Amino acid sequence: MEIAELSYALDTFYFLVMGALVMWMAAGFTMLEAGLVRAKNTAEILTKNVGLYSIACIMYMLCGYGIMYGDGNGVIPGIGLLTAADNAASDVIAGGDDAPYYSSLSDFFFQVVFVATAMSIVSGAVAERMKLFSFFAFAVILTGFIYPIQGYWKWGGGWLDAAGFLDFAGSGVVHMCGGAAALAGVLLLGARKGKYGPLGEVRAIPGANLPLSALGTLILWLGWFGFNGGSELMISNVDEANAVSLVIVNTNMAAAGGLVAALMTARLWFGKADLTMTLNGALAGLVAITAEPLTPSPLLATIIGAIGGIIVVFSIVMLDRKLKIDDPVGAISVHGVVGIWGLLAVVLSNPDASIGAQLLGIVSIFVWVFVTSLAVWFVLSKAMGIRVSEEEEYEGVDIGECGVEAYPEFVEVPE
Amino acid sequence: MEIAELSYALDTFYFLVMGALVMWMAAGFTMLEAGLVRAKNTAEILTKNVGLYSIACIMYMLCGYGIMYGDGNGVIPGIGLLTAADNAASDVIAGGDDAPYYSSLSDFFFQVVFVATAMSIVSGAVAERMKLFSFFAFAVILTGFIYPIQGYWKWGGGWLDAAGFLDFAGSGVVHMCGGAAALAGVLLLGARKGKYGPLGEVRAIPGANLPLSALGTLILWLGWFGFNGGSELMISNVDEANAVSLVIVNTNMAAAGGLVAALMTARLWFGKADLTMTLNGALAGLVAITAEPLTPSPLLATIIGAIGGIIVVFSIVMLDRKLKIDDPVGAISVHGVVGIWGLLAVVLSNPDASIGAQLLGIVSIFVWVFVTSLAVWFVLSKAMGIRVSEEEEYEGVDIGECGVEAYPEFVEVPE
Amino acid sequence: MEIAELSYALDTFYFLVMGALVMWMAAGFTMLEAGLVRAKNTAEILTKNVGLYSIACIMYMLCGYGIMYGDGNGVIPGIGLLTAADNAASDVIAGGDDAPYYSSLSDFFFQVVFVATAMSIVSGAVAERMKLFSFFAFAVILTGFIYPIQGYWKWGGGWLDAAGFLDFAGSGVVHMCGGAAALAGVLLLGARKGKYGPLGEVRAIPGANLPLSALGTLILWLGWFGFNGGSELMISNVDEANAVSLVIVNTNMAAAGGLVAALMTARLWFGKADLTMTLNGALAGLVAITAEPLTPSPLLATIIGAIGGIIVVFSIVMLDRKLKIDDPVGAISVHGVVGIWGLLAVVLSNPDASIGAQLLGIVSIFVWVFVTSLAVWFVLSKAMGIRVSEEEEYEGVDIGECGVEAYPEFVEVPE
Amino acid sequence: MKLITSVIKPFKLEDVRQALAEAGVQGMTVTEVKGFGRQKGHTELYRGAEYSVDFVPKTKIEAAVADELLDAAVEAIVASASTGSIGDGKVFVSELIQATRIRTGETGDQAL
Amino acid sequence: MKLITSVIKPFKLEDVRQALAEAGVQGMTVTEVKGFGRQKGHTELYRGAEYSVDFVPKTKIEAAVADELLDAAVEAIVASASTGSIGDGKVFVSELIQATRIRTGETGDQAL
Amino acid sequence: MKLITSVIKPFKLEDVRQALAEAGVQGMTVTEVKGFGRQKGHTELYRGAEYSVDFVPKTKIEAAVADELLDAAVEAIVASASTGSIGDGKVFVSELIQATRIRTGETGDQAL
Ligand SMILES: Nc1ncnc2c1ncn2[C@@H]1O[C@H](COP(=O)(O)OP(=O)(O)O)[C@@H](O)[C@H]1O
Ligand SMILES: Nc1ncnc2c1ncn2[C@@H]1O[C@H](COP(=O)(O)OP(=O)(O)O)[C@@H](O)[C@H]1O
Ligand SMILES: Nc1ncnc2c1ncn2[C@@H]1O[C@H](COP(=O)(O)OP(=O)(O)O)[C@@H](O)[C@H]1O
Repeated sequence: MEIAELSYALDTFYFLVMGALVMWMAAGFTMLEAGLVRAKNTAEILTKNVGLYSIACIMYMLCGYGIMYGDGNGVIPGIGLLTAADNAASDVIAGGDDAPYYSSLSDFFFQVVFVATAMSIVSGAVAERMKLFSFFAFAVILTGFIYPIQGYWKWGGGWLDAAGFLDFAGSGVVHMCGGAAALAGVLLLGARKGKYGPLGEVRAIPGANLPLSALGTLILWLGWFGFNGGSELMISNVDEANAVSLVIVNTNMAAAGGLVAALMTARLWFGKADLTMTLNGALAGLVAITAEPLTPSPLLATIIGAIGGIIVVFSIVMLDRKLKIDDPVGAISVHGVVGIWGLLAVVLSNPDASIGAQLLGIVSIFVWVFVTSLAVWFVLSKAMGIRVSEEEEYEGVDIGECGVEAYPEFVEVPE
Repeated sequence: MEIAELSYALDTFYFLVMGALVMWMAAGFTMLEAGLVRAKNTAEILTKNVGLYSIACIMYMLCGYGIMYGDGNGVIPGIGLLTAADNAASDVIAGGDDAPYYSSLSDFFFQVVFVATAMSIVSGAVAERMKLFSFFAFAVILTGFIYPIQGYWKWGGGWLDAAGFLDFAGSGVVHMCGGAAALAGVLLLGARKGKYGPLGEVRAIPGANLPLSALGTLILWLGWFGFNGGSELMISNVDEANAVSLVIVNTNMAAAGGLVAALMTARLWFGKADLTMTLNGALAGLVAITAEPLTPSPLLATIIGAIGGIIVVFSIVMLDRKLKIDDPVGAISVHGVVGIWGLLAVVLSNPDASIGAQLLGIVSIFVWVFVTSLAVWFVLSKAMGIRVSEEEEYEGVDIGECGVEAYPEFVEVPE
Repeated sequence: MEIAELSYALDTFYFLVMGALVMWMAAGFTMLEAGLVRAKNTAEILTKNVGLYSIACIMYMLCGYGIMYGDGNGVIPGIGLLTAADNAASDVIAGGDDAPYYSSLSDFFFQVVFVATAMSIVSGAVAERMKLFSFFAFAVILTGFIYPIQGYWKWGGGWLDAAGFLDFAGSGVVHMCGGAAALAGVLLLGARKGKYGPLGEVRAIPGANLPLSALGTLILWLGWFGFNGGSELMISNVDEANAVSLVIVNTNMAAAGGLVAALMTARLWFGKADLTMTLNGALAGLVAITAEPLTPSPLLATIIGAIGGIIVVFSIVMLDRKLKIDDPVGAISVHGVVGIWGLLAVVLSNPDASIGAQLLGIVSIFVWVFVTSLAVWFVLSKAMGIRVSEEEEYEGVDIGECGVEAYPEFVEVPE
Repeated sequence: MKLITSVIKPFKLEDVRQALAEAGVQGMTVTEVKGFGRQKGHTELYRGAEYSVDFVPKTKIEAAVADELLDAAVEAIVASASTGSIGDGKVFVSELIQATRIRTGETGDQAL
Repeated sequence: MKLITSVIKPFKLEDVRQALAEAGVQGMTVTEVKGFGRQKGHTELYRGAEYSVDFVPKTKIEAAVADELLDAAVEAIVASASTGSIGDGKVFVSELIQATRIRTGETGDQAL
Repeated sequence: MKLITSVIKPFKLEDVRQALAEAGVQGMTVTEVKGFGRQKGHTELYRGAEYSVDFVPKTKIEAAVADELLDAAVEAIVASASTGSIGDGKVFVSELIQATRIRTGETGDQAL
C-alpha cells in the first residue's frame, strides 16, 4: 500500500466530514430563522430554507461549480456541468507538486454547502413578507451565477486573489455576499406591515419560538468548525494538522467572545440580557474570525470575535432605528456589517494582508453582489411581484403560500 | 509503525464517524414524527422513538448481529451474542486478501444503527393510536429476528446476494423492510378515529409542530451521508476515497432533486407549496438513491431522486384517498413505495444489475417481512391488544400511556 | 512523506472530530433543560446555557487549561494562558517515547468542551429561580478554578492519579463534579415557589416542551460518543482503533440499557411510561459507563447502564419526596448520584481498580467541589443575591432577566 | 331577545353547533374555558410527583336568539350535548336589551 | 349599569379600544373566541386531504358602562369596528344589577 | 338566580375558587382574558426596539348562584381576590332567567 494513497484518503475524509458539518449549517439557519419569525410565517420560512438549499445544490452542480473553479481569464469565468469523474490513483502515486491530494468530488461537496450558506443568509432578512416563488427564482440566479462569479475572482484564482485580497474561509465571499444580496432585497421589499408606525416609531415584532433560535445558533457554531476548519484544505501532515487545530480553536473562541460581548452590550444598554442579541453575538464572532482564523492567537481571536459581537448589537439597532431597514433576524448586520469587520481584522495578525487589498475586495464584492442582486430583485418584482398582498401578510404567509400552519394547535388568532 | 495499522485505523475511524451520523438519524425520525402528530400524542411518539432505538441496540447485540453476519447456510442463519473480542494486530499486519482492515466492533456499531432505522420507520405509520407496549413488543421481534434474517440473505452473503440482487445501502433491506412491517401494522390497526368520514370523506389531521419536522428531515439528510457513505465500507485508498465522495455527492443531489420535485408537484396539484410533502420529497430522494449511489452521475442521481419525490406525493395521496390507509407521517410511501423505485433504478446505471434479480429481491423481502410482521401484529392484538380505547384516543395517548403532556402550557383542550 | 506525520494527522483529526461531538453536547443540555422548565423561564435557561459555554471557553483559555495540564507539584497546580504554539514537525518525526503524537491545540479543544459540560450540569438544577448574573459569576469560578484544580489531581497527573483512582472519561472529574456544584447551589437557593406545599406535599411542575428534551437527550447521546470515544486519546494503530470502537459500542449499549431500565421502572412504579424519567435513564446509563467504557463487554456495559437507569429514578424521587431538594431537570441524580455508581462500577471489569482508590477519588472530588462551591455561592448570595424576587419568579425570569418571552404567542398568562 | 350561554364538553361542540343551526340559530360565539364543578380533574404522576389537573376543559357557547326561538334552542342544546355522564354542563339564559350588527347597523332581531 | 358584549374582527381590537377610551369607557376585558355565523372559514389541503377551518377567529370585548354612556359606547364600537364586509360582528347589551371594585370595595358606577 | 362575572389577577384563582366553594358555590367556569383598565402593561426592549404589552393577563370567573347566595359569594370574591394594589379587578352581577343542567334536564336552582 502506498502512503500517498493513505494520505489522499485522509484528506478526502477530512473534507467530507468538514463538508457534512457545513451542510448541517442549513439546519442551523432554518431553526434560527424559524424561531425569530411569528408563528403565522413559520411554515413558509421552513419551506424557503429547505428549498433554497436544494436549489443551491442543483444550480451549483449544473453550472456554479464550473464557473467558480473552471477555466476563466481572471475576470470572466468558464462554465461546465459536474461529472462523476475523479482523480486517477496513478496520478496521486506519481506525486509531484501538482499531484491531486484529495478527491475532487469531495471538494465539490465542501464547496456546494458554502453556496447554500450564502443563500441562507438572504432568507432571514426578507422573511414574513416575500413571495415564496420569487424568492426561489432569486435563489436560482444567486447560487448559479452571482455567487460563483465573485467566488471565482477570489477562490477560483481570479483577479481579486491576484490583487492580494485575503479571505480565508469567506467573511467576504460567503457572508458579506449574502448580506449584500439580502440588503438589496430588503430595500426593494420594504418593511413588514406594522414594523414602523406612522410617526416613525419603531415597533418590536418578537419571534415566536426562541428555543429554536438558540438551537439554530448552536448548530451554526458546530457547523462553523467545518466551515473554517475545512478551509485549510489539508490535514495530512504535522503543520497542517496543527493549522486545522488552531483554526478550530480560534473559531470557537471568537464565537465565545462575540456571545459574551453582545450579552454584556445588551445588558448595559437595554438593562436586560436580550437572548436574541446574545445569539446574534455568537454568530457575529464566527463571521468576524472567518476571514482569518489561522494567524491570530486564541486570545486575539476572542477579541476579534468580541468586537464583532459589540458591532452587531449597534448595527442591528442602527439599521432598525435610524435607517428603518427591517431585517427580522439581523442577517444584514451579522453577515454583512460584521463580515466587513472580519475582512479588515485580517491585517491585525496576518503580515501578508494590506488594508488596501482588503478594501478593494470589500468594495468589489459588495458592488458586484449588491448591484446584480438589485437588478434581479427588480426584474422579479416587475415580472411576478416580490411582496405578498397586505391581507396575506396579515393572515400569515403560511396559509397563503404553503396552505398549512406551523403550529395549528398552539395559536388560533393571528397576532 | 506499520502502514497497514494506520490504514486499519483510518477505516475504523471512518466507520465510527459514519455510524455516529446514522445514529443521529434516530433523532431525525423522532423529530420528524413528533412534528407530524397532534400535540396530545407527542410525548408518546417521543417515548416510542427513544425506546425502539434502545430495544434495537439490545436485541441486535443479543442475537440480531449474530444472525445477520454469523455462520448460516444461505437461507437459515446462525446466531450468537456480541462479545468484546476484536481483530489481532498481527492478523492485520500479516496482510493478505482476508486480512481484516477495520475493527469488527466498529462494524457492529455501524450495523446496529441500521436496524434502528428500519424500526423507526414503523413508529410513524402507527402513530396516535397504537398501544405503547405492544409496539415495543413488536420492536423486539423485528429488530431481533425479522430484520436480521432478510439482512442475512443479502448482506450476510445469503441466497439473495448469490442471486445477483443489488442493494448498496438498503433501499430494500432497511427501508422497504420498514415500510412492509409498517403496512402490516397499519392494516391490522385501522385508521385514526375521525380520519375518514362516514361517507368515505378524507379528513386532514394536521401535525402540531412543523419546525420539528423540518429539523428532523435535515437531521436525516445529514445522517444519510453516513448511511450511504459508510456503506462503501472502506476509504483508505484513492479509488475508495473517490467512491465515498461520489456516494456522498449523489446522496445529497438525490435529496435535493426529491425535495424540489415534491415541492413543484404539490404546488401544481394542490395550488400551495405543502411543506410536509416537500419534506417527504427530500426523504424520498434519499431512499431512492440508497440502492445505488455509486454508479450514477450526479445529474442522474438528481433525476432518480426527483422521480422519487414525484412518486411519494402521488403515493401518499393514493394511499390516503383510494386505499384509506392512514399513515400520519407518510412512512409507507417514503420508505416502502419509493424503496421499490430505488431498487428498480439500480438498472439505470449499474451494468451488473438485472431487473429480474431486483424483482426477486423486492418480492422476497416484501413477502418475508410483511407476512411475518402481520403474524406478529396479529398475535399481539390477540394477546395484549394493539389499539388504545376510543376514549384514550380522544384524550390523547400522552396522558393514557405516559402520564405526561408534551406541551402542558400551549394547548388545553384536545382538538 | 513520513508515516509519523500521517499518524499525527490522523490522531489530531480524530481528536478534533470527537471534540466537535462533545461541543455538540452544549446544544444537548440546552434543549434538555429548555424543555423541562416552564414556558415563562425558557428564554433565561437558553441564555444561561449559551452564556456558560462561552464563559467556560474563555476562562479555560485564560487559566483553566494551564492549571489542569501545567506544571504543578501534584496538589497545587501551575497556571498559564493558552498560546498558539504547537508541536514542531521535527519532534514528531524524531519519534521516541515522548514524541508528541497529536496537536496540543486539538487537545485544548477536546478539553475545553469537557469543562463546559461540567458547568452545564449546574444550570438545570438551579433553573427557574436563580439570578442570571450570579449564575454567570459562579461559572467564572467553577470553570476557571474549581474544575481545573480537581481535574489536575486526576488527569493532569496529580495525586489522585498517583493514588490509583480510575476515571476513564470523567464520571467523577466531570459529572460528579457538576453534580456536587449543583447540589451546593440548590441547597442555598431553596425550592421553587409552589414546589412543596405547606404540609410538605410534593407538587409536580411539568416542563413546557418535551420534544426539546427528547432532542436534547439524543444530542447528548451522540455527543457522548465523542466524550468517551475521544478519551482513549489515540486511534492510529490496530489496538487503539479496536479500543475506540469498543468504547463507542459500550457507550451506546449503556445508554440503551439505562433508557429501557428507567422506562420499565417508571412503568412498574408509577403505572405510566414517564417520558422524562426515560430520558434521564439514558443519560444515567451514559454517566454510569463513563468511568470505564473500555474493559466491560457490551453485555456488561448494558447492565451497568441499566443499573444506572434504575438508580436515577429512585434517586430523583427520593431527592424530591424525602429530601425536598428541588432539581427541575434531575441533574444532581443523573450526574452526581449515578456518577458515583459509575466510579464504583469500574471494579466490576477493570482488574487495576480498587474499591479503596475509587472511594478516595469520590470523596476527595466531592468534598473539594461541594465545599468550594458552597463558599462561592454563599459569597455571591451576600454580594449580589442569588435568587430572584418572589414576584419575578411568579411572572417568570424571562421577562425579568432577559426582557423577552420564549413563546410570546403560545402562552399568555403565567401558569 | 335572549342570550343563551352554555358550557358543554368540548367534543360535543360540532353536534351542538349543528343542532342549533337546525333550530334556526344562525350565529354563535365559542370560547375555550376551564370548568370546575362536580366532575373532577384527573391525577397524574410526573417524575414521581403528583400532578393533579383540577379543572376540566370545557367549551362555552354564547348565542343571542329571538324570544320565540329560545325554547327550541335550549332544547336543541340539551339534547345534543347530553351524554348522561357527570360534567355534561349547563345552559344559562339572560335577557338582552339590545343587539346591533356592526356591518350594517341593523338592530334587534334582524341583527342576529 | 349596562354590560356591552361585542364580538369583532381581531385586527380591529386596537381601533375599538381607542374609540371606547375616547367615548369615556375606562376599562374592558378581552377574550379570544371562535365565531360561527354568516362568514365562513377557509379550506386548505394538507398532504392532499381537505382541511377546513370552520370557525373564524374573533375577539370578544366586554365593557361595563354607566347607563348614560351606553349609546356613545355602542356607537363608538360600531363606527370603529366596521369594515363593511361580512363578519364584522355584533354588539349585545344587557342589564347589570351590581358592580364592585375588588381593590376598594366601591360599588355602582364608581366601580367601573 | 344571578350570574356573577368577576375579573381577577390570575395568581388569585386558587384562593377565589376555594373561597367560593366555602361560600357554597358549587360550580364555576373560568376563562383566560386580557384586561385593559387603570393598571397598565409593561414595556420591554426586544432587539433594541420597544415592545409594549398593553394588556394585562387576567382571569374571568363566571358563577351562577341562587339569589340567597349572592351576597356571600360576592363578598367571598372581594375578600379573597384583593391584594390592595391596582388591577385587582371587578365583580359584576346580572339577572339569570333560566338555568338547565344538560345531563338531567333539571332547571332552576337545582341545576346549579
Ligand atoms: N354554578 C355554575 N356557574 C357557572 N358554571 C358552572 C356552574 N356549575 C357548573 N358549571 C360549569 O358546568 C360544568 C359542568 O358542571 P358539573 O358540575 O361538573 O357537572 P354537571 O353539568 O353534570 O352538573 C363545569 O365544569 C362548569 O364549567
Ligand atoms: N346570534 C349570535 N349570538 C352570538 N354571537 C353571534 C351571533 N351571530 C353572530 N355572532 C358572532 O358574530 C360574528 C360575526 O357574525 P357573521 O354572521 O359572520 O357576520 P356579520 O357580523 O357581518 O353578520 C360571528 O363569527 C360570531 O362570533
Ligand atoms: N368597565 C369595565 N368593564 C369590563 N371589565 C373591566 C372594566 N374595568 C376594568 N375591567 C377589568 O378589570 C381589570 C382591572 O381593572 P383596573 O382598572 O386595571 O384596576 P382596578 O380593578 O384596581 O380598578 C381590567 O384589567 C379589566 O379586565
